[in-house]
Amino acid sequence: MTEQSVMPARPGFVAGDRVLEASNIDVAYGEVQVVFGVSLHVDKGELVGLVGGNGSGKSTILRVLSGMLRARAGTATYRGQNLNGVPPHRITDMGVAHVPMGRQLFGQMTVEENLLMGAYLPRTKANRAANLQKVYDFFPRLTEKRLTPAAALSGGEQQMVAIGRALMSEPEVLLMDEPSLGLAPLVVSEVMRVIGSLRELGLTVLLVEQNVRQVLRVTDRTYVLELGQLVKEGPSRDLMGDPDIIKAYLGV
Amino acid sequence: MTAAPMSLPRPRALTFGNVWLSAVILAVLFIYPFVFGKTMNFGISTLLFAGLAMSWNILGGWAGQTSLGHAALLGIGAYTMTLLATPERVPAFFGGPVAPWWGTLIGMVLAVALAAVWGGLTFRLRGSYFTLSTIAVALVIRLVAINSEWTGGSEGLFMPELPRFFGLDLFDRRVEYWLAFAFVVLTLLVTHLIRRSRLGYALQAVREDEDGARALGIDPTRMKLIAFMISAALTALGGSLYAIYLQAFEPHTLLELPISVQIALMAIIGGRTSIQGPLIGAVLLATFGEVFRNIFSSANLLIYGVLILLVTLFAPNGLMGLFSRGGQKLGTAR
Amino acid sequence: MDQAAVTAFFQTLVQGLLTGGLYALIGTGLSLIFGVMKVINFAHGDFLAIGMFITLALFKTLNIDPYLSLLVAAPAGFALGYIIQRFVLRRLGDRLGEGSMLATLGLGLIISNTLLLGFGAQPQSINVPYATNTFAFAGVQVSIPLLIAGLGTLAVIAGLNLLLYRTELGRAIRATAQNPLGAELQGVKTANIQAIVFGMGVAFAAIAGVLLMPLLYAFPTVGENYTTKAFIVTVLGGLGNLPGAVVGGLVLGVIESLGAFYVSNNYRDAYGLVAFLLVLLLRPEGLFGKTVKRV
Amino acid sequence: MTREPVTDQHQPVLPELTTFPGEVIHAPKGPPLLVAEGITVRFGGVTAVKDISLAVRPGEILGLIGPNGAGKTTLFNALTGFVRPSQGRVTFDGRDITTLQPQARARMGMARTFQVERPFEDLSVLENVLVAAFLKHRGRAAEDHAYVVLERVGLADRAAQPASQLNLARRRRLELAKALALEPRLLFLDESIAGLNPPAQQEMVALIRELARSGLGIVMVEHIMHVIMSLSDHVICMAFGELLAEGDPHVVAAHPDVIRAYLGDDHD
Amino acid sequence: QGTIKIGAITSVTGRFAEFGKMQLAGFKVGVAEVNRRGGIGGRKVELIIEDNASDVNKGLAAAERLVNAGVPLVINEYSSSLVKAQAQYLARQRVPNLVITSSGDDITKPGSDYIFRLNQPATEYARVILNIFRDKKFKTMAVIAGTGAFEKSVADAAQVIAKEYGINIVEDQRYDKGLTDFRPVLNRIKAKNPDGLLMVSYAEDSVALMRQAREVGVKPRLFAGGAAGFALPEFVKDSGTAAENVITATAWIPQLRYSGVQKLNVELVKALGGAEPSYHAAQAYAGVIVAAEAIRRAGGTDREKVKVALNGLNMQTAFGPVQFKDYDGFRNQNPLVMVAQQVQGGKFVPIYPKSVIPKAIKFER
Ligand SMILES: Nc1ncnc2c1ncn2[C@@H]1O[C@H](COP(=O)(O)OP(=O)(O)OP(=O)(O)O)[C@@H](O)[C@H]1O
Ligand SMILES: Nc1ncnc2c1ncn2[C@@H]1O[C@H](COP(=O)(O)OP(=O)(O)OP(=O)(O)O)[C@@H](O)[C@H]1O
Ligand SMILES: CC(C)C[C@H](N)C(=O)O
Ligand SMILES: [Mg+2]
Ligand SMILES: [Mg+2]
Repeated sequence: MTEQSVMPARPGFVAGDRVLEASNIDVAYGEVQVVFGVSLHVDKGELVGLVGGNGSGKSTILRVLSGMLRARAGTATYRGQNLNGVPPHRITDMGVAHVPMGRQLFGQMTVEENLLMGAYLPRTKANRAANLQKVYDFFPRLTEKRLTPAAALSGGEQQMVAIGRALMSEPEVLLMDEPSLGLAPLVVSEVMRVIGSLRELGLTVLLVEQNVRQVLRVTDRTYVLELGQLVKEGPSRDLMGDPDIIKAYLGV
Repeated sequence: MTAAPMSLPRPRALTFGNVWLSAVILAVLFIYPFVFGKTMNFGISTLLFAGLAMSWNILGGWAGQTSLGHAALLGIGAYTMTLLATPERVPAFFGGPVAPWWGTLIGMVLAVALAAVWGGLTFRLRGSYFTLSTIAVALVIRLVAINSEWTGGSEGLFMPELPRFFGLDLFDRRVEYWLAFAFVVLTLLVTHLIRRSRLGYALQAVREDEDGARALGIDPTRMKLIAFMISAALTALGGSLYAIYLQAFEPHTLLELPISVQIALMAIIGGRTSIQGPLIGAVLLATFGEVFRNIFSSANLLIYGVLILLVTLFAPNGLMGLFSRGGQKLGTAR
Repeated sequence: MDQAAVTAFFQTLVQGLLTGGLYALIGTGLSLIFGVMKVINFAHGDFLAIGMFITLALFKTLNIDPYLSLLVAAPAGFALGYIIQRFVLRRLGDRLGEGSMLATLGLGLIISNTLLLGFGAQPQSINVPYATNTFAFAGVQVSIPLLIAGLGTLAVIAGLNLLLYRTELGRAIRATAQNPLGAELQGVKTANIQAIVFGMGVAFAAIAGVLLMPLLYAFPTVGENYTTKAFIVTVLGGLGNLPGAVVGGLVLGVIESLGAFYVSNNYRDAYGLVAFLLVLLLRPEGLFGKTVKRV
Repeated sequence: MTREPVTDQHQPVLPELTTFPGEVIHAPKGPPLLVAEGITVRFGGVTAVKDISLAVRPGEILGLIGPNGAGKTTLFNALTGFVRPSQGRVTFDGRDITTLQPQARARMGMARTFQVERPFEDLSVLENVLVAAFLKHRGRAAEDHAYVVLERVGLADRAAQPASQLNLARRRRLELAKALALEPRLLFLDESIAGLNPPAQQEMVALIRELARSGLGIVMVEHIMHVIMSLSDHVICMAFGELLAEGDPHVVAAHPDVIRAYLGDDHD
Repeated sequence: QGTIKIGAITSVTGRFAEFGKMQLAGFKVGVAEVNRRGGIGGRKVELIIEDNASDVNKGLAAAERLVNAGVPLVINEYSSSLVKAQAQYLARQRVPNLVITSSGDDITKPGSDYIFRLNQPATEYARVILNIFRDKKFKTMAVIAGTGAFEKSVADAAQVIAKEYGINIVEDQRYDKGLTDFRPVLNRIKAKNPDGLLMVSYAEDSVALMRQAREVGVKPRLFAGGAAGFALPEFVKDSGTAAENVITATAWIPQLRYSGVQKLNVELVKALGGAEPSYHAAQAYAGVIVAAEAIRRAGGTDREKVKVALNGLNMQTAFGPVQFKDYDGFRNQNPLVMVAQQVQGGKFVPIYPKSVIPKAIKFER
């Protein structure tokens, strides 16, 4: 596995430069409110983790940030632009890529076509071939399955395609929902390494994961969500030593 | 892990469903002839279609298999009973005309047999494929009826004189109304029984996820077959009554696709996931058509189309879905 | 076999193929709509009827040649489809599968009854001098309007295939077909893509209607029959399989033609229906289809 | 092999169990419930599973690991009847079931969960389980049984809720509840724990352990190594459809091939 | 004393509405004429027209409304499929039913005491054409017919009559509604080269049939249509040259030499706003005249008396003579000959029977 850069970095890494921000958002499915006044932000080049119990609302927050859901109250902004009501495809074009849980692949299209779909937007066309090669370099398994319909892949293989596809869109921010779900340990390490190297390249990442230990290990900062409310946030290194966190998430 | 405090009232799953609603509806239908004694034809045809929609729904709603071929089963009921009752047409084997009630029973048996073969072959297909196969099978049966001599071909059949049924004149519109009423009661009863039974749950499981059902020991093909056979038997019964009501019918009034579509639409508009939905759908649609007959004149089917569109868009679980809690499903969509 | 019998065979075959070409066009539209949106379009025949009536109206009022009315009918069909998808079917959200069947049944009723109000119930045809023109090729009579229809079909279908498999838009269409949410997340404006596809499907039906008009007659409920044919064609070819729909159309045309000639016309529709049932039972993915499914 | 008459009406007859020392359950003695010999599954040109044999005893937990695409789910499907093996033989309780439909296997006492959980969304939680409870019970008894199972997996307080509204952890429990309501003798769990947060994982692990203790044979696929290590009596590691290593969990985990193909060297 | 109300059912809406339009015009002219002559015993006549929406159930409901309205008799309309059920129902209710257009033999064969038909049954449609074939010494003929009840009646009758006349039917093919491609059938027929070709179709298919026949190159000595689609003015207009020399049966034409025919034609044209009337309009007109006469003779609106009066009728109308007889298995059927006409130079000209001063028939070969 190559340790080189994944994508050509989008130039202009500026620490403290706010890229994505949610302030005081409430989200509900029908009548049932599941997110309560959550505020979080991701700065340029940061790798931020979002962890919490099952059903605490992590995926829901990501959906708001990528336009799949609309917040009932509060605002979500990308570089100061309000995202509320902006359709997902516009948000992708702005530079926010969402790797959703459940992968959302194009089942009857080949792996390669799936990846190419990641570079659908006009602004991504120039480096398309090079990016494709880089994705194959990261996931050699996909090279073998290049012409296989995505539906025939194993769960883990599909996850690789989903990540690869998101990278093809040369995003500024990646929203990743449990990218390691269902992956073999070896692949999980690889994925985490990839995510780490994304950050090094100046990509901004918001990572949702069950595996709190790994999240804390790779991210700069982490938010902890419980029952739809933020209960903790801080530099990941600090949280790693936090007794509450150790008790609730890291186990023995 | 939160275990339920044992004091909490335990919810029940095994119930007959909303029996009271059925009772109210039946009461209204019971009163009808005493109030609208002059418009029995409307009443009878509405009741018959209500019963047919209920019968359809056992397959279409409970088993989730949308059939657009029920006209064929209706036809089998109508044709069998009529052919066997007609002295010139009854096969020699019977040695003379067969009483309509026996003819009806034979028609039901034939319909069940057809459903068994038809379902046995097509239930391996899923979703829309099954629907398409029902269209095809029904159209083939229609062609057979049209092109065969023994069915009266495209000129169809006339209802012969029928013996009295427990002293009742089957051609008396009042008698026909009560027969149609009994038909509705029967279909409603069957539906309530299914609601409370193992079959009912197996059917719903199959409707939602066949593989999931198989993993729980349910044979989807078998369950769908059972539903189909019950539905077929009831539909044939309705067909027999319909034939008596029409007194003259032919393939073009009985076996056409629009008849199948009409039956299905009534059920779906009323609400296929509810018990009384199809019944309510049929009654409302018929009434609507009758009330607006003069106002919209030639455009009355246009209104029907608009209605269907509105229901699909704004009442996904049918009209009944608007009133039940379960009707509103949460979605991920914006 | 004597010469006459051989000629008769080829005559029947050619006519079957030509009729099949039209079936293919009708089926392709339906299959496209199903493939991309999982919409079971029960109004397909009614869209075809719209094409017929546009041609009829233009001919009867302005005496415009039927083939010229393609210039009106195709864009009109597209616009209609676009609007229907964008403002009606889209509202069905994730209930599209079942809901669309109903919604399109409703739309079909609305269309046919609107045509009824506008044009009356009686069948109408147009009288163009070339309606019965033929040319002979090796003893086989070929109807010129049917040939035009066949070539038109070929052109439309070839264009569609180029679009789907050779262009960026095509890939986006296929992606939207398989996973609208996934496509949206790649930056595809799926609402627009779906509306375009529905528009194209309707335009195909309308084009077929135009091509039919010199040959046949139009009446408001004419669509019902074509809808059934369209379903047969798409199932023969595999629902959602576009090249399959083309072959399915030709196969249906030939089966019907040969069956009617050699067996009997009485059961003409049954030949297609039985073929349809056999394919459903034996190869539900269509004669040529293959899709990957996992438990 | 003893051919004890199997009565459908009560809990499986418990075999002689060895005691469970500490955390790890060791394989109980007794005749195997499920035996698979030389299972091979091909899809067109792809061989997803190649010549795998295994056996599961009552009370035993068999862990199935391997890289993504190794063929674990496919093997699962072959064992539960959802795919037909191209070669090989599966016997359950001494009976050849290689060609039996999934529903028939379920009725014999084999239950499974799906890697992507699939509740009947229009039904309530209780009704979901009721569907399964009907396999061995009728009428009210079925309902009572369903309720007992719900209590056992800790979903009783959600009985009336529509299944579509459950979160992932509860959906997983519901999956399990449905399988258990069948009163199976053998349970197949395909990644039932993946995606759960650590506390929920702990609960699930405890539950599975308890089930095995009651005599259920369990086959589980899981990528979370500490779960596999703490639960399995026996581990099979597959790669590219083939057997890579097999045996005691610690032995397999230490196997160089397994480390190279599956674990990597820095797993936790 | 108010008006006398007579019931009538027709297809005001739905797929038969075009015929309904013709019949409404006929009703209007008929009612006007009756009232102009002083009505019935000084009372004006009023027609209660109910729409069956071209649907069997709506038709039955319509019939019931008329029964409830207490009409002495019901005039019944176009489509055999609908009329059969309505007529059966009315007979059971003991309401006389006067059929004016639908032609399925089985409506009056065996019929019922309460069902009367003033128009020709399907058999006559076939007979008139086969009479011409026989007169011209045709040896062979072929039949193409739709699968509607009417088409079947005519085609089946043709089989019987051909046998009687010694004409050999070399091909008898039926087609269903649908994407109507007649070429394979026409190819078959072309191979058999019959002297005559009888085509029975509802309105829809006549134009397509003739066009495709020309295209395929079928060449019998005569193409013949069994009324319906072939008798409509649109047939000639829309088929253009393909229609030339086609003969067709029809129930009534203005060239008939009954008294009042010309006047009726003029009034029908007026009632239709200038459009050319078809025979359905004349039948509707006759229906009103006959109904009024029966009520007049019955001396009131008692249904039984009206029934008896209908039985004893023997009158002349501009549609033709009317007398309800039992013959050949028919009951209460008006025995009336059909007319035949041929398209010559883009126009219908009468060719049969003698009473219309026929033009010479032109042959294809
Ligand atoms: N489409 C939906 N309709 C209704 N409720 C939903 C829907 N999706 C999620 N929920 C509910 O919203 C709450 C938050 O769900 P969400 O998926 O955001 O949690 P999560 O933190 O991502 O959990 P997990 O770790 O299980 O993925 C849960 O209670 C869930 O049941
Ligand atoms: N229906 C199918 N058609 C073609 N290939 C298939 C099919 N099902 C599975 N495969 C292939 O078989 C291989 C094994 O897949 P399987 O799902 O069994 O893997 P797995 O071990 O469960 O992986 P994971 O841990 O990622 O779930 C994969 O390479 C997959 O592409
Ligand atoms: C041609 C028409 C006089 C036939 C009539 N409509 C019928 O159905 O019997
Ligand atoms: Mg989540
Ligand atoms: Mg798997």
